[in-house]
Amino acid sequence: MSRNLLIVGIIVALIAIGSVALFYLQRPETTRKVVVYAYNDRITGIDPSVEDDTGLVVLGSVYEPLLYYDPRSDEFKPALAINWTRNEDGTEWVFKLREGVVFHDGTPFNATAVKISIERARDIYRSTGRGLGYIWDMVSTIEILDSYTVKFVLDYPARLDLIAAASYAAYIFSPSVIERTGASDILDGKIEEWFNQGNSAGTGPYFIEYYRPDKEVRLKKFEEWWGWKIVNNPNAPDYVIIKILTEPQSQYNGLTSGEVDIVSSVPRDYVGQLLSRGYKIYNITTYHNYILFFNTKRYPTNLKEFRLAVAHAIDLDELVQLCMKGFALKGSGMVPHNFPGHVDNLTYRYDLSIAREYLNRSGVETPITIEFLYQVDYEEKRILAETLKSRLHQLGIEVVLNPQPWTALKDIAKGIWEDPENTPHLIIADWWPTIPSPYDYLYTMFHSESKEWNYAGYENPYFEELVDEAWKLEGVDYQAALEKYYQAQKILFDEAAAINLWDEVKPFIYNPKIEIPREAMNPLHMYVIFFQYVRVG
Amino acid sequence: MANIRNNKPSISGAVKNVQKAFQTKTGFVAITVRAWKRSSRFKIGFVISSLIIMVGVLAPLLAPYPRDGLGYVPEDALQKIRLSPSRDHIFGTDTRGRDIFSRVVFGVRSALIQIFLVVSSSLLIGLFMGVIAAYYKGFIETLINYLIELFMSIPAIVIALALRLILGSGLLTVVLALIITWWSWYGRVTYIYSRSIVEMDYVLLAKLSGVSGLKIIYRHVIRNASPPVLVQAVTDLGSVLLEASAINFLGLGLPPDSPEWGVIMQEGIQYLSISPWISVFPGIFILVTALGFSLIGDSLREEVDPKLRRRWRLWF
Amino acid sequence: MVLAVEAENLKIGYEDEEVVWAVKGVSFKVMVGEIFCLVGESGCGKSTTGNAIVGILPPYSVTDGVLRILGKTVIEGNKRDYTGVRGRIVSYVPQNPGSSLNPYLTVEEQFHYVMNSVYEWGRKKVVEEATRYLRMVELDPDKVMDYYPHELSGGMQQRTAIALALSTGAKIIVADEPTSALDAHLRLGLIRLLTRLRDTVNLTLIFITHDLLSAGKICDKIAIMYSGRILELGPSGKILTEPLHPYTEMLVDSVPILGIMKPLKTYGGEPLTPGVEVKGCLFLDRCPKKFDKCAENHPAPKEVHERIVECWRYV
Amino acid sequence: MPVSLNYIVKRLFWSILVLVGVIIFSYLVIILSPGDPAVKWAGNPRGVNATFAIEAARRELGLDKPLYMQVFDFVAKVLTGDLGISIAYKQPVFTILYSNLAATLELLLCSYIIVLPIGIVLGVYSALHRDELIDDVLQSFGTIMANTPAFWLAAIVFLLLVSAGSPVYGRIDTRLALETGFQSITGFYLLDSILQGNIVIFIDVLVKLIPPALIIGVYPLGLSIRLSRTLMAESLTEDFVRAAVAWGVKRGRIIWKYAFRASIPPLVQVFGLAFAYSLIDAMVVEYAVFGREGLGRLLVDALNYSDFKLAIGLLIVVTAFYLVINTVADVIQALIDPRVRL
Repeated sequence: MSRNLLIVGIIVALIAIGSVALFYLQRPETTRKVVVYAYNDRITGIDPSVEDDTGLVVLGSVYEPLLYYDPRSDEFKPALAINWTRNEDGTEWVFKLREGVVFHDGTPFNATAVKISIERARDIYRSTGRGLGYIWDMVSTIEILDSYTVKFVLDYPARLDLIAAASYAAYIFSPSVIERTGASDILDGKIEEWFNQGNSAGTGPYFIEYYRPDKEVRLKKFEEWWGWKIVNNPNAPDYVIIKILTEPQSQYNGLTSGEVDIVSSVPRDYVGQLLSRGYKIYNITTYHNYILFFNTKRYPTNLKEFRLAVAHAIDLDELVQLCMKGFALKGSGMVPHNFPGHVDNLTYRYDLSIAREYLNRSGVETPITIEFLYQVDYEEKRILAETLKSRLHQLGIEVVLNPQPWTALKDIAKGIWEDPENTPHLIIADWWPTIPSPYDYLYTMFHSESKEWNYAGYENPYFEELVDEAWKLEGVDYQAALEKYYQAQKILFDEAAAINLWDEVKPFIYNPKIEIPREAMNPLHMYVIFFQYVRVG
Repeated sequence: MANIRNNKPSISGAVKNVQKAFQTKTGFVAITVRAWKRSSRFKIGFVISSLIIMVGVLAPLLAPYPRDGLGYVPEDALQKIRLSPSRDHIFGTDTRGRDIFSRVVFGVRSALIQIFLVVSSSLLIGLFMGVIAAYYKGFIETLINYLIELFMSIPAIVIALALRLILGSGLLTVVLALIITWWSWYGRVTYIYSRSIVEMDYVLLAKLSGVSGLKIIYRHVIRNASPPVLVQAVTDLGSVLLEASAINFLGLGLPPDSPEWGVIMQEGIQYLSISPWISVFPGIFILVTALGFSLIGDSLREEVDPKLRRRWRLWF
Repeated sequence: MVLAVEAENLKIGYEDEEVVWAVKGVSFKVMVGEIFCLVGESGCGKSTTGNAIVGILPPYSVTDGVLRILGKTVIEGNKRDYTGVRGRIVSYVPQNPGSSLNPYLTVEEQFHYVMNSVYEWGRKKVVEEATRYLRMVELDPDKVMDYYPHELSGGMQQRTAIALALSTGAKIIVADEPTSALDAHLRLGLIRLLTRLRDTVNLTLIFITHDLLSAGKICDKIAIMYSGRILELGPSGKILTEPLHPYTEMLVDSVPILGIMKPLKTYGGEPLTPGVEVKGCLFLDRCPKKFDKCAENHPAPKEVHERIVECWRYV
Repeated sequence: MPVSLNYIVKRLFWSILVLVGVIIFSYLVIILSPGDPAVKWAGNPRGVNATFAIEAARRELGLDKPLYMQVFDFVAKVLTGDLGISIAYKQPVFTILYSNLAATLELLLCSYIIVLPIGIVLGVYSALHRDELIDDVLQSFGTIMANTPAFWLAAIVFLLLVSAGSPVYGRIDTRLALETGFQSITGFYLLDSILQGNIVIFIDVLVKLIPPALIIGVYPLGLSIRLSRTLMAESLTEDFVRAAVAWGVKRGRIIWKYAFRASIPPLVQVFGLAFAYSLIDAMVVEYAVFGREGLGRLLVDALNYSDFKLAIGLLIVVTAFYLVINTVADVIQALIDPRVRL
């Protein structure tokens, strides 16, 4: 009996050892150039007109807008449009399109595609409120002048070049999808369904070969892409695998085991260690900022003095270290660094005596209890919440923590407009822009019309007027517009409706066997890596 | 051997029988006393559990940084981030510079509260349902058995998820999720024991002589069925802790800054390869506590079921 | 004459919270070719004694004294060693055939495991032999071999068990109430079979029964057990006709014996509860003929009229 | 205890009844918990189309109908495998659940296949050496194993693996899969790789599977060491074991073919329960520590996306899984007993 057991045991052990040895000896040589990119969130959808969230990471490589805009250098780069003109008051824009471009399905790119794509984004937003098509809100008609020329007629002046370079809702897809899906019109839900099944119909350098939004998205090089000649990168990856690894720890493991080449979010504490092990880093100052809203409709945060007291009790230097491990720039104003309209010196000074003075002036009796709503799955927000709770405790302000998943947080925070008394006093949210304009930040988060995102419940007619004027002025006098945006931010700062805590610096860590040049990332396109520029091996 | 040594007159037989009957009393206390006398496992378990309970009671005195223990981030957090275990912080510190030892010590309280709430409530519900089913029979019996089977089949963790989405995080979520599933086990055990008790002559007699149902249930059925169920409950204390901490570990239960072992481990898990102490120490406490209760439970069970207790020798 | 089984002051107890002695010191000898009966009420220790001979005392038992089987010491003090005894020298006809056959194996498989273990026989040879043994106990092999025990009737199970016991080829067979599940005609057949085997292959039989009558019919020697002691041991004819011990008398009086006309009597009283200690004679409580001395001690065995008796009246 | 076909039919019927009960229970959770059920079902939608989505959810649930009709419709829907589209994944809930269930199941099965024989052999050994030192050691080991929080052990093992320079993560090396042209058909990668003769992937998947499988196996290991000892101790005193001993059957055969054979039915039953319990361990370990796909990740996603549909889907699927395993265990237990008349 026991002898048989021993024999079986030995055989099993031998097989195990043998197979492991085989495994390490027989690892096939890499023949194809593959880049594995670990992304930290599920893909919420890949309809180029509707998607307003994490789908960007795929869309960015599969579709192209008319133009790209790099805020770091304030430069436009032609994409599907090669040049464009505008009339004097900025209400008519004519785009000349690139010729000889084909979609992934082989159909040619032309003006019709542009018209249909943009109208679909705009109209879906107009009819259902979904997506970010509001950026085309001012577009009244799109005229096809010839196959490769389109004319946009606007209701009011706007910087349509900036809008056309938006990271969402500005992608051009092939009109053939309407026919292929049997959709009745461009608004038909069948089209979205078709896209979300993992189909692509763009002009980008990669197309989707395999799509599992919860696991991985495999992109394959699109050989007919018009830009290969221009990019001239023979080492561009043949395949790109976007691997969904939500846990920072998993990203770390993937990178160190060599199965992943680029990681988007290892725990920040690990960065130093990884660099010392020879991994390379691409730090990008993002437009992703963390904003702490005060509920301006509920006692005691409806009192400006109380809000200022809290603002001065927050040690941003400490928080940037503690929460972001230094991977952030202290916030100033509402618009992040390097973004059009950013202003310096709109940062509250950390000084507890000032804070106490404001607290006295506010007349709020301490101890007082306030509630803090934050997103539970962000480690840095948890640290922030717990630290804030401990610090405000010194001022006699007790903070009750209310961690929620993102969707629940949105739901509760929006309640400020209907039921402010049951909405927490402090709400933290983070934001990244769709269009390269301060309007994106100031309107969406502080305008009383934007009930979806204005978690402060902030209403200030003077501020709103300034922002609205600035937006319309952008198409006419950009500098004057920026000045108005500055004034608007000054108002927010003085009133302390919200605090811009920090702008995130995103460290992308990657395996030294690949190369990521500067142009492979654009802070406007959050998390997107333009793989056509990446060099493998 | 004892009977050979014994030279008392023959009446001693009868006396002995009485003594024996007295000894084999099935009351919970009697069982416990006997287990203490007989089993070293019981003693080890008892010592562990008492120590843990003492730590829980004395937490504010034992914790060197009681405010850290309660979840507050210390003033000098930046200087204390992820310190490895040292004399000042024997279990090290976490990502917010908090003393892990203090957190873990306060965690004893959360653990005990969760265990107590879950087991006592489930026990009450389970005893009630089991006894009712056994006594009233017929449709009620089938219905309750169906409910028992139903709730037995649902793992607590998925209920915790649903509750977390509805109620938000908090003690109530994790405790309620566990109670919803846990009572069914006690219900079943109670039912099995009560059914045999209900069949017994004295219960039938009491029924025939018109004693009210509730009185019979209380006097005979509950009293006789409860010791084995209680033993089951003691055995379960550790499992409740394991499951509760798993729920908290996944973020389905207590809020993130709570001094709870699962929560602390969850915080530490992503720093595992650079600061393992954050997750390792709370886990040891979970293991030791669960082990303590389990040792007690096992020895008690041996007392209830003498078959488990016989000495043994290989015989062929 | 060769000694088949020899017990010297054999004590067997079961360990619970303390040791409960089921057999409190028995001595007896069984010769090869003899049919020996252990008779007594349930709980008197006769099955325990039988188990000790077969080597299936439960693991929590305690022993003392000596037990030898064909010269090999199997029990000495609390040491037990049955290597080469079980199945090869001693075999066993179990008390409850229903639970004594493995419910998960067919009869053929069970024959295979037994015979293969003892003789290392292959499947074919086993089937052949099994057929022979089944025929011996008047079973139709076709209706038994491929069946599971629960598919057989009680009598068939019993006979299968006997066939299995015989198939080991052991020379000493301990049969614990082997006839309890059998109809009268089968019982007779079985008894004939066993006696024939004794005659042909010189089998030694140790019969354990509560039934003095059937014991008297087939046995050469009878041992009357009570409360863990052998109260009387002797040739069966003598025991049945001239019982010496009051207990034997009691048993004899309560059964009809062929050829002797006598009124049947019944006696009251219950045997002692195991584990309860008694001072004085073990039979004291029920003895109709007790006197002062009986209350002091249990008597030592004494040889009287070709018999060994434990009673103060013969000391 | 002899059972019959009747018993099996009854058992199946009862399980289906319980499953229906669970579905009804989950429906009651949807409509009786605080908040508008339609809003919850639609995943707390917002914006202009919110009313549209809520109305769609209201129609999906049939909230305007009488309660019993709602319940009936819901049960019918679930039983036909339609729980709507997940909010987090924008795919049918059951599709997501299935593909992830396969991942978890593969892990669990492997875990049990590795661990059970070891645990049983140790338990039997322990029973045969009862009250000896080795017995004490094994049983203490079993008790400790059964009380070890799996997620903690996972952390420790993981730490060791990382410091040994071989971090285990994920379920499959995607790059390797791409290069060797591996395709998943059944969702069970081990099976798929064997079917495709893809030995490289098979080993890759296996190497990644074993550490979490062993950790999840800790509980069944402890349980089987303890349980098989108890059961063996009991069955060793069975009459037929004693008879076989008396007939001189060899020791190994008595242990395995007689005594152990009698312990199999209760073992199967208890492992049915344990398997379902291990599912929880698997959900915690696979995702939180080893970053594998599976039901555990769905759990966290359902939480992070307030995906109520997915949560309810998980509730139903996990429970159904539990029921299936236990029913199968009960039925197997009945079937392997030759006394069952079919």
